[in-house]
Amino acid sequence: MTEPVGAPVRVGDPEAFPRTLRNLARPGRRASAFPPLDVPPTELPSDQRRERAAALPEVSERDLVRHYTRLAQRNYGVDTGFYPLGSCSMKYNPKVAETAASLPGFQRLHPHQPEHTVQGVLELLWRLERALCEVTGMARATFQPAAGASGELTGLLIMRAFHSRNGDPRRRIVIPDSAHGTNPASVRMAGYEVATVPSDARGLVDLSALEKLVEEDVAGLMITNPNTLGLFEEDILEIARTIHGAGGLLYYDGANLNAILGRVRPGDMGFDIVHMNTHKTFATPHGGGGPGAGPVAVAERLAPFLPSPVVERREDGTFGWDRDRPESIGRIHGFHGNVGVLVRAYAYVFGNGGDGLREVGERAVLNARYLAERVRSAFPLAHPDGPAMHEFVSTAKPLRPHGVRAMDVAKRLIDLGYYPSTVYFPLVVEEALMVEPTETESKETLDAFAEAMLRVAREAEEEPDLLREAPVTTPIRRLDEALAARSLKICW
Amino acid sequence: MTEPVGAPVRVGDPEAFPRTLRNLARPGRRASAFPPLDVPPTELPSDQRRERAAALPEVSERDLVRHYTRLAQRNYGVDTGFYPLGSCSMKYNPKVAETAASLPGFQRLHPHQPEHTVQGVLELLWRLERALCEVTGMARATFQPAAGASGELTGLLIMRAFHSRNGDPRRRIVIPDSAHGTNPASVRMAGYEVATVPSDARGLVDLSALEKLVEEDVAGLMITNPNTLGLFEEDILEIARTIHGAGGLLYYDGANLNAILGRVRPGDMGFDIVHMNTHKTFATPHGGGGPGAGPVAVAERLAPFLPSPVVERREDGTFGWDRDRPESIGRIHGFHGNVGVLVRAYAYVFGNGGDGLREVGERAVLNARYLAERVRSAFPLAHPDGPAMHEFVSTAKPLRPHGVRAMDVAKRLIDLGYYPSTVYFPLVVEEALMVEPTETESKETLDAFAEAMLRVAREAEEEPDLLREAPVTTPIRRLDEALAARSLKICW
Amino acid sequence: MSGLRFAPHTEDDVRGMLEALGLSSLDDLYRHIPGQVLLDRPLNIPSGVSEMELLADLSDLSGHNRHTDDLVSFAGGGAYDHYVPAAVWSLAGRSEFQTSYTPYQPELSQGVLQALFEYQSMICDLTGLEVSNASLYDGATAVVEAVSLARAATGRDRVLVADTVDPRYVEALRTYGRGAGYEPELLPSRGGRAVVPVVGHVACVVLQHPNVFGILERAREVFAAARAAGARAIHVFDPLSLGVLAPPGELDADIAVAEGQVLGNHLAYGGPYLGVIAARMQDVRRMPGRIVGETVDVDGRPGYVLTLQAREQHIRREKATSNICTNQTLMAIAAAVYLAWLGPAGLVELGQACAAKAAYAAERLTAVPGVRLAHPDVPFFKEFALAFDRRGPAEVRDRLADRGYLVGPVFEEALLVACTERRSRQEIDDLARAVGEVVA
Amino acid sequence: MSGLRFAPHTEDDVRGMLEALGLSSLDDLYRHIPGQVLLDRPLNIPSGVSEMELLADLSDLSGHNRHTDDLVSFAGGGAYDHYVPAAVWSLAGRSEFQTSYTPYQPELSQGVLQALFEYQSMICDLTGLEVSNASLYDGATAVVEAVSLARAATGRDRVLVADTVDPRYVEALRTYGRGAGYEPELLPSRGGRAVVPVVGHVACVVLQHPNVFGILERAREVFAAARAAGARAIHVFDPLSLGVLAPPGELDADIAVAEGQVLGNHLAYGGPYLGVIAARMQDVRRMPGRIVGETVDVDGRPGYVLTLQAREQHIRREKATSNICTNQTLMAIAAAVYLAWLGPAGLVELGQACAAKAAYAAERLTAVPGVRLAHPDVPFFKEFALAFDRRGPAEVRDRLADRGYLVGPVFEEALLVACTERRSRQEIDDLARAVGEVVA
Ligand SMILES: Cc1ncc(COP(=O)(O)O)c(C=O)c1O
Ligand SMILES: Cc1ncc(COP(=O)(O)O)c(C=O)c1O
Repeated sequence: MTEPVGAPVRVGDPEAFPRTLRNLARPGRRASAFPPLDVPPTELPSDQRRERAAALPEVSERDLVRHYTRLAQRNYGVDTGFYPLGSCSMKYNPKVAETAASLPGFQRLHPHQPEHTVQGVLELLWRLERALCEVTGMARATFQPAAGASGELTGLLIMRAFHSRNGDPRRRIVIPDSAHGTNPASVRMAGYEVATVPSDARGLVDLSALEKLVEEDVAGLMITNPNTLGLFEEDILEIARTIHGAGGLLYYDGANLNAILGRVRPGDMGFDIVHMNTHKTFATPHGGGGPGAGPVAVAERLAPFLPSPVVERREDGTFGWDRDRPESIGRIHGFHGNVGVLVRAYAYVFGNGGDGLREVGERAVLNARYLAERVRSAFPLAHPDGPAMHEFVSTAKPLRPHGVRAMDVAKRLIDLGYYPSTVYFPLVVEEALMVEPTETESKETLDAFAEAMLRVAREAEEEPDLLREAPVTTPIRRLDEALAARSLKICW
Repeated sequence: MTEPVGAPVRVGDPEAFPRTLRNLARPGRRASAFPPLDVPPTELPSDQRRERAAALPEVSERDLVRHYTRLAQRNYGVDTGFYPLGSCSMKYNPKVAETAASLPGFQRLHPHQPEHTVQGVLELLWRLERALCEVTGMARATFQPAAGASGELTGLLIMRAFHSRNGDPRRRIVIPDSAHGTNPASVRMAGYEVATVPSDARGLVDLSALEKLVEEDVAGLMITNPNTLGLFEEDILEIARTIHGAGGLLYYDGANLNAILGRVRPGDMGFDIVHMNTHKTFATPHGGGGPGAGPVAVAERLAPFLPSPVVERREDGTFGWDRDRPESIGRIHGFHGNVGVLVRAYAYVFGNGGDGLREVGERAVLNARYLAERVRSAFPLAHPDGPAMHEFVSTAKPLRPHGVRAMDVAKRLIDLGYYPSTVYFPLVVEEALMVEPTETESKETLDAFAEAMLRVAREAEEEPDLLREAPVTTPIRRLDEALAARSLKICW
Repeated sequence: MSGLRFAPHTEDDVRGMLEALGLSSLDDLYRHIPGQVLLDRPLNIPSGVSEMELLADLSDLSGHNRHTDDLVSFAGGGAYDHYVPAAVWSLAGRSEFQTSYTPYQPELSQGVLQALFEYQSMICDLTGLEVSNASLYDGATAVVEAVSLARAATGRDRVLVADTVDPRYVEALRTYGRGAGYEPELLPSRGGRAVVPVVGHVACVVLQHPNVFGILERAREVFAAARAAGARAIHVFDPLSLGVLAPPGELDADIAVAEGQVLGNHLAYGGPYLGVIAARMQDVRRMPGRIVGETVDVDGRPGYVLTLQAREQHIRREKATSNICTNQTLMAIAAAVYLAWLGPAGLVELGQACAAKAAYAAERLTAVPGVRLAHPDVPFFKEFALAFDRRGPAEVRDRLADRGYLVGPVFEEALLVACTERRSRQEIDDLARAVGEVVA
Repeated sequence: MSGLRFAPHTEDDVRGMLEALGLSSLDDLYRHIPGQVLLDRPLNIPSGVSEMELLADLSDLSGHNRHTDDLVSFAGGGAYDHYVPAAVWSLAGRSEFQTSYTPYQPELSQGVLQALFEYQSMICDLTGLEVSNASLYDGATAVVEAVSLARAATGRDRVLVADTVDPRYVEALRTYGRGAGYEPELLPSRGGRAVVPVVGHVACVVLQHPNVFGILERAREVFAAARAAGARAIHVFDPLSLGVLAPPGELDADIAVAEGQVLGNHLAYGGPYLGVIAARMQDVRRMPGRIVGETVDVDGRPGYVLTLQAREQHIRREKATSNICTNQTLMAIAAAVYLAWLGPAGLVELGQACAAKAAYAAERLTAVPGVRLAHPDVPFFKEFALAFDRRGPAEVRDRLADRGYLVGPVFEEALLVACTERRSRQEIDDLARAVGEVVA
């Protein structure tokens, strides 16, 4: 028997979901307490004072605790179950990393502290930079970008700075049609135009099309490898030659780095700039949407353009910030990036070690390829010939005749107890189901999930309503997104 | 609409409840890792070695995390909702106390550390002892007892030591028929016999019966006040005179201390020995069954008999353990008691302060009396004339004609989203429902719970099966306790 | 096994799975990859260590930092040592929140979605504006996003920024402006406050109030001038000033942005923080990032979803209002818990305490010979700038650190000093004494 | 408001509720209580403080302790500085476990009940015995309960205890024995090991193995002698020795008890820990405390309940097997997480590491002139006792503490030294150097 995901609604219970804090509030109730003022009070200028108190909810600490405890229980995370969300590498997040990040010596440092009072964190960042450069085959890195998209923009601004220093500004960035949405968006924010290169029958960059696209005004190429179809761009050296030949640079979107850890390094494939998503590859928790961290590593010749400052190790063995970087693109983050997240990434990288990271990649690929094999009969692979790397893209097209869409498959998987795969991405695949199991899932979990997917495919034929009406086991069912946009209630 | 309490079963999910860790295990899987041995290995004598490895489950860290996360979600706590479990004072447990207890300076002290390396915790215990003595009107206290029952035994052994020092051993301890089970059990373990004094029509100790019981061989009286019916023993001074007159001592079972904080002190009522349940009165979390702490405070004349050692403040202002206590009953705990729990109690006592503790008591009584008023029409009070203190005892007897028992009322309350009250205790009340809301619940919560109880009473008449078949909203329903005892599966 | 391993595969598992794939070794998984790009050596990173060793290493590193429970922090400049209540992270840190992804499947994500809806609502309560999003990266990127929103909304290019705005924000505008095609123009100040500008054909005027020196600007006048000229008035604010200072809404700002660190987030050497942004309904379709809306499910039950997604990169691609995808959701949840913990009364008390302690500190410190306010006779909130007769501000800062006090940063030859509710009269008096020794 | 307040009542709430009760003030709630017992003054306890001030006070107090991340701990005597993995308390500490009561309503308590069932099961796996309970207070009370179980089971009074059992346990037996009516009789030892006794008409023989000196006893012989005489053989064991040492079940013990602190619980200056007890099926109905059993619900679904409650105080009152009610459930849950984290292989590696490091330490320390083993030529596990020619053991212990090393306790003129897996060769070598200085 199947039961709802998430904590219960309680009839007759004043705290029953979906009560907001506003509903729970009562005038005069409060949680906070402060010491009596131990200095004389001040008067701020009357014309500067707030007239009406902010309408924040008035609740007790117990209200807060129950409210958020229940909200948390209505949320599915990796700690709850299998989370095969393609392109997101939702692997297990080690608890030891949380312990590390909560050490007062990391958690309670002011970003403006004098360098001699923060030698430990500077050394941590310096060691982490070395390790990430080794993983990617790059020379130097910045930690300022707070996430992958920020890393993309950083990399593109570095390209721009590089080209204008060489006195030949360029206009366009080539991206595959299978690219993630942040790629074109970042291209635009960097002041470039998008030139889209199509995928060929293999699901890989169409080389001849690429040749045609590449002229003087191409600043560079931005790509993931394995690409968003989970396939390795086997012509990558060719591609690199073409772009470099035309004076362009290669940007590696690191979202799929997990697949090649310790086996292939972007630098060895000819990439000049790489971003990493620590919240994917290096198991830092994604927090329901963030925080992440998007360190950007570059080849030697691009190092001068990195955001300023960068960490350096001085002759005397002490660590500091190098701010003397005339060619730097400047500042991408208000301070030094998401340091608390980077501490977790350090724990992951050095806990696993070089040998462990290689195993991570191997097992991520093994899991994805095994699972693809188990479900392809019901959900054909978008590109059957290319061996899947860390994830695979299937299509739900065969279910169309039964009036069932990929989204219906996803919702039915919820009733069977799973967080669904990514759907409708990449856009180049009709009815796409993008499945990334990650290396931290066991064979039993994969087998059971495969059974569930096959079951859903059968149900689509025999009882399509089971899919169309799913989910039925969750505290709330399918939501009216059109209404949300129309009536637009975004504040209580 | 009502939904189940607890996290979902996931069909097709290999981790679906109630899988045990044993079911999840796979040979060769593990979570632990240790550094390579940096010293020469040793051989233990062959006749001492273990032959077969322990059959512990072999699981990954991710298995552990998902397993216990799901188990936790299937458990209802104060952080989940209202928990009016009579006699247990299930109030909100402040989060700041958790922060305090996890400070390395408290969490990581070895019990055998030299005194000069633990001055901070010794001072904390010393201050807490002073505060608890002020709350109870006593002179000195011990922190060794790990819970209330242990405090009871400690107090009774102190009585025994006191009487034998005076060369008149005594045989019996008087306890009311409404006493909690630990009282008679402790009496037996202390080598005394139980003499039960009945409650009179008021629900209070029957004075005349008490007079008769009290002869030379009465070592003392053990009682809660307010008693387990939630009523204040108004003749307490009379009772004290009687017992003391007969050469006996008075023991105060502190389970109900919450009712009188800052208003009445056991010492002022004539009690000689008091235990406190920090996990009730002082909001230390009960942990699903424990840990607790049961500090015992005594009047001056009994101080010499306290377990050894006790904390002392030396002339030079330093703190230490006084081990030179020839008349001490000895050792009740392996070390110094549940210090980690006492740190939380300290945070509660000094965070609320003297003024705050008084408010705690007032609001606890206010809440109980208000709720009693709201439900008495459907669930008559066992003793309508005595004003309820921090809790009240109603009876479900009126529902008997509908074939409904107190337990059915409790189970139906679960379907309505609440943890039920205590049932069938105290034993002297038929179909007892013992309700203790505590001071941390809001008027809205009490009103909603009252509505729920009245609804259950109506349902008992109109649809008694709703009660008899309850709960229907939980992941599992009523369990076969007879089968559990018969087939006795207590290990996988 | 000596290193951390989170892949649960037993040797049998690996063998069995390879067999099912008709492969004989893990190397075969990479067989189709051109040999020239395959790494022919192990990574040059030490091999893995146990949790025990790892934490020993990290404790050692953290031990080489002096943190704000050890140094007494009067440091400011955009991040502040406010008290973080225990409840905040015991709730925001719950693993169901922490280990979930962006709520793409709302049925399994109502917890995060509702928490974000309430965050947005409290930001509106706080600022007196109508629209908030689910967070941006931090204060600097929030300023940048506000400016690009203004440029899109007005169709104008030029960006006017008061020179009393935190220099880090100006730097960020320069950096992002290079891509977007603008160069921020600085609006001059006198005596530590921006002059009320004559606004031309600009997209926006960016004013920080209280400004980088902690000084209260003539915000009403500046914003009025901006709006009169058809530009967006952008208010860079301190969330914890809004118990005592008029909020952006009352000051007639169009867009309000802030560094959200002060809302229950730890200092963490600069991040993770969160970028707060609020605006008027007029700009809702130009907002960057995630926005959560309330709706109903097929059974009519209320619930929450990501809404107005047509603004976003995954739908709009190069035409998106921003490239942001991963944001700072968990920090926004913590901010919501913190704001609800404060409540309206707490927000006022907190603001009064900061202001009073800062005023007292300014008085005590300027009583030290050779120490003056860099900008006398202008009102400030919780932070102020000191100038010294005989010593450089950087030297003073470093020598105070050795005496156990954090101050700074240094800006325009002045030393910033900030007071939060955590600072006691005693600590302020002690700081004054230490400053006396240092400047003597 | 300046002190912590967790009662949510607004003034209106209080007024309204009093009205509903027909009362005019809170004092009226106590009107029926005799005036002589009413406290006519405020409690003489400082008035409440804010969370900020409270934590400052507590941090200050904790700062006056030197903890085991600061001192290197070789301390033993029943509590040990083993490594506590991060996962243990991030799971056992979940608030749904922590803030629940004893699982009286199983439908709402399956989490705690299953966790306890699994704890019991792992204790059986570990000890090789058939029955465990849901925990007792600690090691000392576990020894006491084992003895009273043995007395009830055999109907005999006398209690024989090896004099190599931890003196704290013997003290506890003396204390509880006064109530129960027995006086523990000590079994002599030679060279640090109990002599194999000629057992008379006694209820039990209590043997700690490894004993208080860390020495391996002749457990098989002692237990055989006890059982031959119809007494219960009680084995006081170290849970973390059972990866490498024969478990109670293999040694033919009837009852096994232990201090469970080492199973993932923090040192916390002596508590909260947990008492582990395991026995054979013959004694299941005499076990003290809670026991969880598996059963099915009305729909046939498997679930867990408290079982054999007829043993317990709330049913049996004075005839109960023990007075225990609140136990150490949360510590038992942590112990279960820890044991599953270890797994069979980890348990072995851990035991081997402790034994090897102790052996190495003994070698290094006895190489210091004036330092010898108190009991030469007997095998030990992770702990051993040192004797000194020129100094008293207490003096050595205190002077080592000042040098940053925790050792001890002192017992019978000897100084105990213990090694856990956390101690490195380097730390052991440094300790030897420090001891050299101290005894010089
Ligand atoms: C392929 C790809 N590129 C870029 C991104 C953007 O990364 P972030 O969300 O960290 O900004 C993602 C995130 O899902 C992605 O999958
Ligand atoms: C009245 C009374 N006395 C004693 C006890 C026993 O206290 P503990 O469970 O802390 O041993 C309880 C616990 O419920 C109780 O309610």
